[in-house]
Amino acid sequence: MNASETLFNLRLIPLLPFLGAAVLILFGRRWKREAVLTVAAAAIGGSALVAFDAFFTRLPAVAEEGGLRDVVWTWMSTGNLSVDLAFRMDALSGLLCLIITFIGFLIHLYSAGYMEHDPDYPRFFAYLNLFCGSMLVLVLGDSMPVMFVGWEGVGLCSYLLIGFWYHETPNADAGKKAFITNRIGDFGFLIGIFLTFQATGTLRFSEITSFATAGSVLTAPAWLGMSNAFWIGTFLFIGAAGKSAQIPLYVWLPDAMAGPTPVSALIHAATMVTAGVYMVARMHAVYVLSPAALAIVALVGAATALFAAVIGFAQNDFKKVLAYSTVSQLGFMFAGVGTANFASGVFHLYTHAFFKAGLFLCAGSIMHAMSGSGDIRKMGGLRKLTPWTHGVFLVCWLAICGVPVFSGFFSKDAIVAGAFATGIFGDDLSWVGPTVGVLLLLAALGTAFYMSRLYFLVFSGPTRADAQTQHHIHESPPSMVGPLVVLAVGAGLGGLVGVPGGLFGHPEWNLLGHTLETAVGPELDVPHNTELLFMAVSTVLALIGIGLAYTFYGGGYRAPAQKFAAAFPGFVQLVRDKFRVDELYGAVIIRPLRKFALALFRVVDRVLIDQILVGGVAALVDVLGRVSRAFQAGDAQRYMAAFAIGAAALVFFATRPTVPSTLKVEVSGTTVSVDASRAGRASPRGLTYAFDFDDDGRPEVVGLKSDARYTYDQAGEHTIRVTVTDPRWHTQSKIKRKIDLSAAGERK
Amino acid sequence: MADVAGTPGGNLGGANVSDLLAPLASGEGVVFLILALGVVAMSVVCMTRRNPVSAVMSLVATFFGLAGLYATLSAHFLAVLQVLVYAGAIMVLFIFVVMIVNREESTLVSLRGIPTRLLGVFAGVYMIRVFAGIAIPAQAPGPLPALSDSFGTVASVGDMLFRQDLFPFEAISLLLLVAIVGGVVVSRSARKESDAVIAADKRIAISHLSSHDSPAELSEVEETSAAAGGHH
Amino acid sequence: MPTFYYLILSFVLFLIGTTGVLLRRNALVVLMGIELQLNAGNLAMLTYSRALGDEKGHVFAFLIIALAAAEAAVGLAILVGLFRNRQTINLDEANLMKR
Amino acid sequence: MIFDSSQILAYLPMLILIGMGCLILLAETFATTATASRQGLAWLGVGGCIASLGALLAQWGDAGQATTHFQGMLIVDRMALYLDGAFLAAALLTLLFAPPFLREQGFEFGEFYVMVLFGAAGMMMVAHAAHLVTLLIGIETMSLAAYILTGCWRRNLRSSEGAMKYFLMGAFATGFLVYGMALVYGTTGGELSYAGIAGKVPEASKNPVFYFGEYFILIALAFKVAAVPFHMWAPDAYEGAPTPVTGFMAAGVKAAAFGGILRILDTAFGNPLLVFDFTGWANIIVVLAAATMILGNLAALRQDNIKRMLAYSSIGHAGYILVGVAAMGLGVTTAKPAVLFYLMSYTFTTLGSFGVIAWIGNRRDERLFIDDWAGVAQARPGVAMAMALFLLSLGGVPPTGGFFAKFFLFRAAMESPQLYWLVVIGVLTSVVSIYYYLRVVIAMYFRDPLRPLEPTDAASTRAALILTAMAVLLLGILPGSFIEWAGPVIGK
Repeated sequence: MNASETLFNLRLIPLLPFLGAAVLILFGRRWKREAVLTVAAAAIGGSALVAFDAFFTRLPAVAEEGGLRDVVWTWMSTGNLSVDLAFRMDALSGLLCLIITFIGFLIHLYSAGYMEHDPDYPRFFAYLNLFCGSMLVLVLGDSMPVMFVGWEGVGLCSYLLIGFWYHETPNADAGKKAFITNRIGDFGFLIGIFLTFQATGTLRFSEITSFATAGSVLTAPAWLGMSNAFWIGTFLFIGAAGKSAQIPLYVWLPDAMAGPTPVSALIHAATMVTAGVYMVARMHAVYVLSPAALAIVALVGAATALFAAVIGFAQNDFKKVLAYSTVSQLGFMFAGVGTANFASGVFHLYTHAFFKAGLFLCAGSIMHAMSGSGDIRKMGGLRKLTPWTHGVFLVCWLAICGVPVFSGFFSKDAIVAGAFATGIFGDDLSWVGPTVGVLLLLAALGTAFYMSRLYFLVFSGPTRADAQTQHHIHESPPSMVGPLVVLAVGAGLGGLVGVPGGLFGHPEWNLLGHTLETAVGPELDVPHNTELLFMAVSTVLALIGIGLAYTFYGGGYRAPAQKFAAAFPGFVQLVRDKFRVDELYGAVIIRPLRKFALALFRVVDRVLIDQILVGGVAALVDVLGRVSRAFQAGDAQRYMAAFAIGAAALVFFATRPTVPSTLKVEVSGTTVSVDASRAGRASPRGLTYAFDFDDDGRPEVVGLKSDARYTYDQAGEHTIRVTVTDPRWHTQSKIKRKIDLSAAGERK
Repeated sequence: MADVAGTPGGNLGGANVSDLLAPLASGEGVVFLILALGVVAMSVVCMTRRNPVSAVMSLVATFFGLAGLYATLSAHFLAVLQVLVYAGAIMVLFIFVVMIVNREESTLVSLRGIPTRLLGVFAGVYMIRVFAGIAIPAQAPGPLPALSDSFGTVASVGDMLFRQDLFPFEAISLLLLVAIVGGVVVSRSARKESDAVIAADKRIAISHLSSHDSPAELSEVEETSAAAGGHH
Repeated sequence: MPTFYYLILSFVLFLIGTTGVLLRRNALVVLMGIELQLNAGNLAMLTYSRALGDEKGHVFAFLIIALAAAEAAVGLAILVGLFRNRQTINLDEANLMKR
Repeated sequence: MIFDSSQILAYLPMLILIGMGCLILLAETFATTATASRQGLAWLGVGGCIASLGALLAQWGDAGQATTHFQGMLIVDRMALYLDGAFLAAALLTLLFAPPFLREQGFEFGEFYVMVLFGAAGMMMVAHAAHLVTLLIGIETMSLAAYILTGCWRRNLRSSEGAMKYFLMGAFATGFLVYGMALVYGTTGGELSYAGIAGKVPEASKNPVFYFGEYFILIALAFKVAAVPFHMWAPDAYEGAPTPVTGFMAAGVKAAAFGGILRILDTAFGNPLLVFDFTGWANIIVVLAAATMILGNLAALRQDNIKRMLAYSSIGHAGYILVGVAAMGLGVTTAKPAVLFYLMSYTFTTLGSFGVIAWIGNRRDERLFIDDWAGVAQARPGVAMAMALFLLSLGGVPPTGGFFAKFFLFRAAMESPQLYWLVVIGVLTSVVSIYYYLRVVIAMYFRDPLRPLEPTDAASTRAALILTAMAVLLLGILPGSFIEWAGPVIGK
């Protein structure tokens, strides 16, 4: 697997943005804006050039042998653990590199216009560069520790950028929330790393992959009857769920929209949040060994996809809708990788990066036009006023809805069809695949609906903005529109690299799947009929969703009613009926759904995160504080008393002979044999055991042996008491157990 | 191993009490009994005096008793040292401090947090119970090993001290040096410090003025110098 | 004389010292309690030394006496410093810092 | 021969410190009250530390094989020298951080530096001790110096109160230590050296009194590292002490005490008879570690005073290190270097953070509350970045020394299945700890200053900050060499 590795200066890819960040932090404050932008864009652009060069000219030759590898230095080497600070580019990490550098570059350009009037311009670009560098380390890392460094780095940058406008307290709070939730995920990730090392003895991805074969230690049962692979996969997924905002750790992402919009586009839509998906794909060899772990990934992903889509119905803030949409789309990706259909998950990651970055940048452009407000109830009619933005949004909207030929269609279809066709779950868990598929179909319908609602409310009909805002509405400057157009092209046509070629008898048409095969295994084989069926079903669902949304929101709120009323007075009644349907819909579907979503939101966000995790810790601290206050009262003598009590407790517990928590009793007829040794170990200290079988206070068997046998005269309930004495300390422990002989006899 | 308390088989409950108490009837035993009772009584007195001077005096008595006990253990050199260093030197130090801070307490024991502190005492009582349980042998132990004539004399202990244990002997001088220097540092009056504080305040005022001596902050300088002028 | 008498005596002394340390208000007396604890250790050391016929214990006891002197000097100095600041050596009044 | 020059040479680093301390004592009598003259005394101390460090490095190559000196009183091996390095770093940085602080607060005098040097010498004695007597004297020397340093800020009420509490608690613990040593001496048939004790353990362990002695020694050492429930002194002493001293105590005293624990448990009480079973110290350490990690970190969450917060956090760190000690007891060979690496990284990080705390305040305004740190990043980005680095390192975020310290430690502990749950507690509590460290970072970066910053600025502080920050980063970027130096005990 890693026999012949080709060296290539991969280190340049993350290094350039880091250098850019360092330069900007050190000198940026004194520079002009143009200079700052030049340095920042040159850093990420140079990195993009290196990445493209490596991916297209050098990688194909060595893709089969594990890709390009660049060892910077031996990072740490202790005993049996040796970790290099090394980077690796194979098809998977290469693809991610391209996405990060390319979209990162576009967003740098876009930000030049967006952040034009911000006083902290250099700091913003420094952070942005820092983020790109960290993300590239995450993706290119050759081993889990290196990946973890990037993982923490992007978390830090995300946190810094969410709180960028720290003068507003909610923003700082959002930053804090993001960090706490992410730490919970990191905890899982770290445990996962430890377990991996425990089981495989290595932390390099290539070695883990070659180690992970059927029958290795990884498939051996480890704990609670589940295999090592299961625990590794589960803990790593906790990490992935934190970073990629899955249930129940999704709560930070919508709040993270407090940061500047280009940040939302780059970090909280296109790149960082997909790190979890990338990690699962990276560890695919371990995951396929444990269908149960995959099932968890897939089910959580599908549930998140549907749940977040439902929440999306009820949001009125432009960026909030997009945020929940991101959560939902990430759920799709996890469902993809969770059904062992790794290529499709990565494919969706790729298409999503384009259309979601596009959508967010459109949001930024529109909020720019709307004097900073993101309330979609006050928008409408922007199609004419911001034509370029509208065009881009249209393409991205069709892509995310899954309308054929647009990129989202292919990737979403690959995931849904794969969920129904996958065979990874075997007989025991065979229900998982179809369940995931159905959830995803519903989620796709929901996606089409809420995205169309967003589209119609923002762009169609007359504008609902007040006069003053309306006066200011204008198209964004070319520096912002340019990147938008590029993204729109990607969102529109990007899906073509992943056409399910097998369908047309040309498997080689699926460029992406073909390329990824060397990194994440072959594409899932979906029967043609299934493929076609779900293509049709998805298309129909997308159209239904769009249609429904048009009925309710086309041209703004209740627009159909007004139009129909003016043109055809005879239809007023019917229109009124329509109106009532709308109301009915509101009462029967939207309100309960919204209530449900709110309730779920409350349960998860308020109860689970705020109450249990944050509040629970606070409560625990409080209780502990109350206990410790009795001692920690500023009074030296109470400290010393605590010292003495601690010493006595130590003596007490260390001199007490230990007994098992429950006596081991074996019954045959009326004869019982009792074992009072702890965990089957005989004590080395010569303890004496006194067994009192008939509860009369006089032991029947006394001796140094920890087990005894006794035959009762009659059946019935008996109490066995065992007294263990340590002859040297004169300390005793007692244990008793009731047994019911008659019942045992009958059962026999 | 010779008579080392706590040999296996020791038993608090099942020991033959008369056997264990027998040695106390000997002449040696009477001496021990007197000294032990004296030490315990004096130490209890020391811990219960309200007047610190009488507490120190009873502590001196305790140390004398201990010196006697050391002598019965053939530790003659240490017995002398105990009197010299403890009763002579350390106690004088205590008396000095009593003179400085002479305060008779109105209450012996403060009631703040008393449950916790009593619990601490009970923890101590518990430990002594466990300890007694393991330290008292089951039957009267055999005689102690015979000792050479020089055991515990200045000559033989001194020989050990300067040959075998030279390093700790030197190291303890470092410890004493730390104590001497530290004692001076912590307890000397703060007047020198107050002078230093006044000097530092002046320094700060000057540097404050000079640091603001730039055209950009002219108004502030004027303000400061006005304030400074006001003081003079 | 059997040595366990001495040992028990030493532990009783240790306990008396501990009790004084934990209960008394006056820091000076608390310091004396600590001296008692150290002496209890010394007594145990010399007892064992006698029982074993080994003189290392004597050297150890010698060093502990020196150590006790050093500790007393520093402790009393700190006490005087506290008194200068607060005009009191009652431990229950020295509780500026808590939580 | 009782001793010869080679034995003296082996302890040259310690002797240089003591000699330089005496020299400063002498020089002090000639020094005037002028700033330059006072500063000169501090530079003498710095020079002593550097000379000592040189002597240490010269010795490094020969120390691959452990040698004992002075009739088994002291030992020279890689572990001891590694820890010596940490103590020297602690003393050196304290001598750089302290003078501006002392000058600002008006108690700059030469004895302060003498105490730092003697304290460091005492720490070295603990790290080198192979005999109960040297352990006792070393611990006392270092502790007396620490009590004095805590109480030397005489105008400050908290300082004298902290010193009083620290001293009383410490003396109380010394009572236990002495008593425990006496019991061990008696039950092993007159053995005081670690090797001798280890030889007698099979016989002595039949005698329960021996366990009493062992536990008492263990308790006293647990007190020195501030393990729960023997930790109560730490918050008050740390809060009361002059800030640079707090760093010195939190880093140096703790590292020395852990050095003592490691050696005594590994050699004197290393027999499996004493480690395992329910009377074994491994169980005790495990319980102490769990309690210490949980209580230290949770209590830190409640603190608003940054010194007190870091005091509790330092208790929490003692808990992590105890996990490593337990792992060593359970036979994990990589545990000891992991602990040493942790101590090294912790020394730099702690000194750095307390150095910044000493830097930020002045005589009128100590700025010890977290709100006081608002907006530091705007006024002084460099220092804010250094502080953020230290705090992130304390929290174990890569790429800092703190991350690898935790990583190595937990990885070593994971080699023993009995310690899995302890590692889980460790990781969870370090997740919790991030929260309170970040409170400071948030204040520095995301809030507007409440009042202008007037730090106690000096060239020596800045130099020390740069040194410390570089060390913390270096430990994070090149942890390999540092852990390789931690001794030949690394499992191959």
